[in-house]
Amino acid sequence: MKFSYYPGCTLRNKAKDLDAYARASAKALGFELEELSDWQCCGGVYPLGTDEIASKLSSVRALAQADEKGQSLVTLCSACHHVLKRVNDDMANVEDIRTRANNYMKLDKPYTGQTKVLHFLEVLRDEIGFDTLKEKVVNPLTGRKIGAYYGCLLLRPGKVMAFDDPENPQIIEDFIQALGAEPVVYPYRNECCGGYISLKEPDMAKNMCKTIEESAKGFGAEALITACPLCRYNLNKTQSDLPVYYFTELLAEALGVKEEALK
Amino acid sequence: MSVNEEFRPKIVAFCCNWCSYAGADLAGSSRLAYPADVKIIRVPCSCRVNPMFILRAFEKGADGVILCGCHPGDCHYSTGNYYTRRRMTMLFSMLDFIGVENGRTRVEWVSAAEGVKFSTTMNDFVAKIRSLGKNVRLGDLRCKD
Amino acid sequence: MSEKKNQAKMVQEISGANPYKCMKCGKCSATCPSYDEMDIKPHQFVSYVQRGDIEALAQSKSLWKCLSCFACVERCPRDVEPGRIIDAARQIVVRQRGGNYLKAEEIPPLVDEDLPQQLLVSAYRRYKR
Amino acid sequence: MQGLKARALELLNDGTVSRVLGWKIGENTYDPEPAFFETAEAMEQFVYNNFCAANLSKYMIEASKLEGKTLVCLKPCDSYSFNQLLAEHRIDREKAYIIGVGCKGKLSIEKVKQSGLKGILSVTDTDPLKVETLYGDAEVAYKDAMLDRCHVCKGKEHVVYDELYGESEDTSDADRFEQVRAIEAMSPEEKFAFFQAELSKCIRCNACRNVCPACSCRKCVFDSNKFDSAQKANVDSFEEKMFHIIRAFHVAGRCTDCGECSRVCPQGIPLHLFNRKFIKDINALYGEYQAGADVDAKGPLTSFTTEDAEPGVVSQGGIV
Amino acid sequence: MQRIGVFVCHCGSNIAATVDVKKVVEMARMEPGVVFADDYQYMCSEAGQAKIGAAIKEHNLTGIVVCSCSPRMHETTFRSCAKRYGLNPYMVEIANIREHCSWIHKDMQEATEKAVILARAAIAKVNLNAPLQAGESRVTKRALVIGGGIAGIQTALDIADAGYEVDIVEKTPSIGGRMSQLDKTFPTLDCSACILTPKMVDAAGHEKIKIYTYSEVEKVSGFVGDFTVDIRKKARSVDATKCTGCGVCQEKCPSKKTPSEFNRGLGNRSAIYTPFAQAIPNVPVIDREACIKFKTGKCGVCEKVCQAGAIDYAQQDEIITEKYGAIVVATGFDTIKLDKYDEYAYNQSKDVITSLELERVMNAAGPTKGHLERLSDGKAPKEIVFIQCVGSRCADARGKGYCSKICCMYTAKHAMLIRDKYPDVNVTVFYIDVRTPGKNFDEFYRRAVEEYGVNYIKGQVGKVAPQPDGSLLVQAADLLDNRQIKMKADMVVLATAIEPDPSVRGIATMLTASIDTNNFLTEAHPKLRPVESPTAGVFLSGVCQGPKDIPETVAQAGAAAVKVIGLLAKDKLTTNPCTAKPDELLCNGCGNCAKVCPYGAITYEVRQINDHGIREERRLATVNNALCQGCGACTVTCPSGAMDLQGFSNRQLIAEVDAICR
Repeated sequence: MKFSYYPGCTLRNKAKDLDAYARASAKALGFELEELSDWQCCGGVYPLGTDEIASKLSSVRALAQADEKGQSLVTLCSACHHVLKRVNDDMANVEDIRTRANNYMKLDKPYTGQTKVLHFLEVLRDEIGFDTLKEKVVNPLTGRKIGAYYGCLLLRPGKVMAFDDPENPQIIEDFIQALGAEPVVYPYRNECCGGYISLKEPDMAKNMCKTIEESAKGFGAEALITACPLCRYNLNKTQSDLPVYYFTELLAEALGVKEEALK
Repeated sequence: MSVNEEFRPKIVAFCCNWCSYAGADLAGSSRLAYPADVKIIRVPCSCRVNPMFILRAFEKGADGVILCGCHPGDCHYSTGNYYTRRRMTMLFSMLDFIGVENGRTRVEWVSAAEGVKFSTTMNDFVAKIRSLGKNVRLGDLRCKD
Repeated sequence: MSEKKNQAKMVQEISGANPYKCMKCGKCSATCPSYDEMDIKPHQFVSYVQRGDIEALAQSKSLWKCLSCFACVERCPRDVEPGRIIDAARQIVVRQRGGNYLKAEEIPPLVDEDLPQQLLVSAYRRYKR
Repeated sequence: MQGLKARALELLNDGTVSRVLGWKIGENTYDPEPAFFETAEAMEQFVYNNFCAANLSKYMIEASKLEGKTLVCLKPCDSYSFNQLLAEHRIDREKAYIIGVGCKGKLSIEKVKQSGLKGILSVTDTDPLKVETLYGDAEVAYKDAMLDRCHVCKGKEHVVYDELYGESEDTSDADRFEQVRAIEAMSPEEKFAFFQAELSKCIRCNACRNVCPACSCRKCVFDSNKFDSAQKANVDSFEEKMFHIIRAFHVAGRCTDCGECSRVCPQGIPLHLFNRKFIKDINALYGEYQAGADVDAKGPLTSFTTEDAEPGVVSQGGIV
Repeated sequence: MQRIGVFVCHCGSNIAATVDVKKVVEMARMEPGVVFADDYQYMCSEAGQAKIGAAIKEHNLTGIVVCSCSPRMHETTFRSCAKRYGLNPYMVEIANIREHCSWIHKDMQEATEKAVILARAAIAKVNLNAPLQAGESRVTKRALVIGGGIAGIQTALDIADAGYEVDIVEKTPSIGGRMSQLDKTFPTLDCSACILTPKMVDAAGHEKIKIYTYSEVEKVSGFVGDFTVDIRKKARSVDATKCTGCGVCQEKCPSKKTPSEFNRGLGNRSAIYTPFAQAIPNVPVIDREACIKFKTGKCGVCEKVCQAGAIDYAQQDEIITEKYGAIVVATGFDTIKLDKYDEYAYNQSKDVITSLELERVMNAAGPTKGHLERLSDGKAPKEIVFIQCVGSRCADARGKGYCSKICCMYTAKHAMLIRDKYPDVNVTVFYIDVRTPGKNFDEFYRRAVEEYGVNYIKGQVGKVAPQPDGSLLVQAADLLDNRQIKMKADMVVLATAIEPDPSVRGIATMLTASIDTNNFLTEAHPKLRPVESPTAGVFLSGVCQGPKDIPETVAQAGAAAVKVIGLLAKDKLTTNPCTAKPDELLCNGCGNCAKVCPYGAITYEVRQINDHGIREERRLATVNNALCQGCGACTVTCPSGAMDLQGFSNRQLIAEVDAICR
C-alpha cells in the first residue's frame, strides 16, 4: 500500500517527531508514505471567503500531484488535513472555484476533486483496520488512561470533513484501545484549544485549554493525545501536570519502533 | 452569445396529474417563478406519454421537452413511472445516438409537495435549453442541406 | 445607505452565507468559546448584516476573538454559518490598506521557542492581507 | 437441398401439411424469393441454397389464418423471430410444421458486387464463390460474400422446430456492437451528420417495415389516423422525419436483430443500427436479453425493477 | 365540427392583474371551432356559472374551455355546471392560467402570451373531445383503520356508531398508541389513561368494530369503494380465545431482560408480555427473539403455568383477506433518533432523556414507579433543564424543518407537574419561541411561569457536558440578557422532534397515497380537504398528516370518520370514464398491454370481426372499465396505436403539443 504524503511545514520543523513516528509506524504496519516532491505550505487555515482562489492553489497543486500518481493523499497535521479536505471539496463541488483554480493552474488534465484526502488516522481505521493494528502491537500500553483531544479542525464542519461524528467522535478512542490503553471520554475533547488566538491573546487560549485539561483529568485521563502541533503547543502552555503527546508517538511506542524512529 | 439572450425557447412539460401537476400548482400558489417558456400538458400519469408526443413536439418546433412524474415507488397507479423510466431512458439514449443534444430532454420526479423542486427544475431546464439554443436537428433530420 | 448595502452584500458574497435563514435561536452564542471576549455576540452578527451595519462589525473586537473553530457552524440548526460571516467582515477589514491586525514588527516578541510555524501562518492568514 | 425438397414433398403429399413455405428459384442463383407451394408440381420451383437469406417467419402470420398446417423452413436466426411472433400471439404454433434448415451463413449479391466485380452473369453459392462476368471469371471468398448480419450470427441452434435438416454453423467473427460503439464515440455533430446523411436517402418505400417480423401490426400507426392532429395532411413531415426512430422504438425489446431491415433497404441505409443501439442499451441496463429466445420471457420494456437507472444516465456519460 | 365556448376568469385580480383577459378572449375567438368567448370576474361563482349556462343554450355549444385556476381546483365545478346546462361534463377543458401562469409570472405581456397559448391548447384538445359516460362501481360497506392509537380508535368509534363495520389494524400487541404512554395531558392536566382507556374499552366492545392487534397491512389492491386488503396477523403464540389475561405467564417468564418498547427502553419486560396493564386485548404475545423456548427449545415455563392452556408455540402468521370501501390511515408518530445530536450528550448520559421518556418516568406504572429520579444513580434531581426544539425547525440534515407543535405545551406541563410535586426542584426551560396558540394554551404556559415559578430563558443550549461528579454542565445563551450561561443540572430533558411513524412509508406506497418530503401524508387540499388523501377512498387521521395534539387529533379523527361515512352511505360510485379503449380494427392481440396494466383490467378474447368486409376471428384486447383507472401505460406499449385513453387520447395530446409549439 502506497500513499502520497503531505507533511506540511510544521512537521518539517517544530513537530518533526510527529512525522518521524508516523513514518516509522507506517513502515511497521506495511504501508508507505511517499512524500510529494514539491509541496507548499497549505496556509494553516482554510480561507473561508468564497472569492479566495490564490490562497487555495498550493492545496490544489498537492491534490493534483497525488491525482497524477493515482494515490490517496495522506496528512498528519490536523490543520493541513482540514485545509486540503476543504479545498478538495471546493474543487469537487463548487463550480466557480473549480473553474477559476483550473484556469490559474493550467494543468494538463483539469483537477476536479478526484483525489481522496485521508488523515493518517483514517488510514489506520479504513485502510489498515484497527483490528489489524491491534495484532501488530508488540508493546501494548496496558493500564494507561489516555484522553483523545480532537480539537476542531479534524471534525468540523462535519459535512465536509466527514471524519467522524463531530459531536461524539470515536476514532481516536478506538485507536487508543487498539494500542492496548484505556480511552477516557470527556466532553471537551472536541472544543477549541484557542488555535491561533494564542499568538496575540495567550490568556484566552490558556483558559480554554485549562477547561479541556480539567475535564479530561476529572474523568481520569493521565495523558492526552492529539494530531495537531498547535493544539499541543496551546495545551502545553497551561503547564499542568497532564502530558500531551502526538498520537503517533504512542503508536510508535506500541509498535516498538519509537527508538528507531528518532534515529 | 447575445442571440441566446434574446432566444425564447419553446418548452413542453408533460406533468402527471397526481404528483407533478400538483407540484406545479403548488409552485404557483407559492409564487415560485419560472420562465413563461414552459407550457404544461396534463397527463394522468407519466406513463401516458408516448415517445411520439415528444418527437412530435420537437418536430413542431419545441426546443426542449421535460417529463415530470411521481417519484419511483410513489406512482398513483403503482407502477406507471417505472415503465416511463425505462421508455424514456431508451428514447433519450436514441436521441443522443443520432446526435440530438441530450440536454433537450429530461425526466424529473416531482411530488405534489415539491413546489420548490418544480420551480427550480424548470428554471434549470430553461437555462439549459437557452444555452443549447434553438433546436434544429430534430426538425431537419431528413433534410440535408 | 447604498454603501452600507454594498458592504452587507459583500459580506454575504464573501461568506456565501445567507443571514436571512437565521431564526435567532442563539445556539451560536451558546456554543461560542470566545463569547465572553466578544462585544458583538455571534447571534448578533446576522442582525448587523441584515441591517447593513458592517461598519460596527468591522470596528468590533469580536472580529479578532473568533477562533474559526466552526462550533457555531456545526451546531447552527439553520445552516447560517455565523463563523463565515464574521470571517467575511474580517476579510473586508484586512483587505483594506492598513487594515492588518497583525503588524510585522509585533511578531518577534510574541514568538517563543516552541511556537509552531502553523500558528504564525494561521494568524497571518486570518489577520493580514 | 434435394433431401429437404423430398422431405417437404413427402409431408405435403401425406397431408401433414397443406402447403410449404420456402424459397422459389429466381432468374439466378442469387435471387431466390420467398414463396408458398401448395402442389407437388409447384414444388418443382422449390430451392434452398446459400442465397436463401429471407426470414420466412413473418409469412406465418398469414399462413396461420389458412386451413391446415404450413411447413415453414426456418434458419436458426429465423426461429427467434418465429418465437417472438408466437409470444405475441401473432402466429399459431399448431398451424406450423417447422423444418429447422441448416445455415452456414447466407450470401449477398450486393457483397459480391462490392468486391469490385461488374457485369455479373452467374454466381455459385460455393466456397469460394465462382463468379462468371462479362469480363471473365472470378472468385470471391465465402466470408467476403456473407451478409453483414451473418458475421454476428446468433449461433447454430434453432430455438423452435419440429425437425431439423442439414448442418448449421456459427459464423460470427465480428463484434456485434462495434459499429454502434463507433457511433457512440462520435461527437453530437458527427453523429447527427452521419444519421442525417443516411436518413436523407430514405424514400419511404416501407420495405423495412414490410419485411420486419416485429413490425407485424395489422395496420401501421403511420397508416392510421391515431396520432394525427385535426388539420393534418395525409402524409406530413412528422412521420417523414421520425419514421425510423419511432419504428425502432416500437420494435425495441421485441426486435430479434434478424437484420432483414438493412438487408432489404434499397438505399442501403444501415437501419439495424437503431435496433442494435436499443439492444445494447437494454443489455447494459436491464440485463442481457434476446428477443425470441424464450417465449415466456418478460420483455424489457414491459417490465421493470425498482432499481432501474434514471433517464438522466444518458446525459451523465451515457450508457456503458 | 365542435361549437366551442371559451370563458376566461379574472379570479378577482389573481389572474387579471397579470394576464390581459380581454386579449385572451380576443385571441380565443380566432381559434378553430370557437363560436363564443367571454370573460368574467369569478367564473366559478353562481353568476359565472350562469353565464356559461346561458352561452351553452344560446350558442348551442358542444364544448367549453374555461381559462381559470387549476383543474385540480375547479374542474369538477365546471363539469357539473356543464351537466346542469345539458352538456356532457367531459366536454369541458380547463386552461390553467392562474397557478401555471398569472401567479408565477410578473410581466403582463409575457403572461398574456402564455395564457393565450394555454387557452389554445385547451381549445385544440376540446375540439377532439367526445362525450363520455361515467360508469358505476359498488361500495363495500366496511372501513379499515390502520393504526390503533387515539386517532384510529376515535375514527373507528365514530364510523361504527354510524352503523358501519370497521376493522382496526394495529402493529403492536395492544391498541392505545402514544397516548397510552403519556402520564398527564395538557392543558387540563388530567390523566391520560383515565380518558383513553374508556375509549379503548368502547372500541373493543363495539359490535361493529373488529380489532386486529399485532397485525400489519401487507397488500392493498383495488380502488375507492372496493379495496382488497391482506392483513398479516402475526403469530402471538397465545390462543386469544383461551387466554384469561391472568398475567401469571409474564410473572414466571425467566427471560426478563428485553427493553420495554412501551417504557421507551427505560425498563425491561419479559419475553411473553402485554405492553402495559390496561392493554387491549389483554392477551400477551411471545417475543420469539427473546423467548428461551424459541431460541433454545428448552424452557416452556409459560405453557406449564398457564391454567387455560392458551400457550401455542406452533401458532403461525395468518393472512386475512378482507374487502373495504374506505381506508383511514392513522399511523401516528415517533420521536426522531437523536444519534446526530451528541452535543446534548443524549447517548453519553442516562440523565439526558427525551420528553416522551420523561412521561414514562413520571408515570406511576413507569420504570421508576412515578418517582422523579435520575436514571443513572436513582438520586432525586434538584435542578432540571428542558431544551426546546431539539431537531425541530432545523434547516440542516440532522433535524426536521417543521415545528413539532406539541413540545411547548408538554414542556410547560412537565415543568408545572414537577414544580407541583417537588417544589424544591428548580426547573429551567431554554426556548427559542414559546408557541401556544390554542384554547387555554397561553394561559397554561403563563401559569407555569407565574404560579409555578418555572424559569424560562430565551436562548438555545449549545452543549451539555457531563461532569466527573455526575452532574451535567449546560452551556446556553440568554439572548434577552445577552450573556452566556453555564449552569449545572441533574437532569436534562430534550423536547425531541416528532416524525411520522416509519411504517407510514410502506403503507403510503401500498395505498398509492402521496407523502411529502417529511413523510407526512399529503392531504387532497391543504385547506379545503384536509382529511382526505388525493387517492380516492383513502383518509387521514392524526399525526400521520402533520404534527398535532390530542384535541386536534380527535377532531380530525372525527372528520375523517364523517368522510368515510359519507362514502359508505352510497350504494354506487360513479367511476372515472377516462379509461383505456382499444380500437378492435387495429388491435393485434399481441398481449403487451396486459403486461403493463397494474389493475389486471385487460383481457383478451377471440371475436369475430368485420374489418372492411373481411370477416375473421381475431384475438382482441378488452378493457374492464370498472377495473381500469386510466393511467395510460397500455397506450404507449401498443405499437399500432389501437389502445387509446378516453379523455387523454393520442390525438388530443398531440393537438395540445401542436398548439403549444405552433
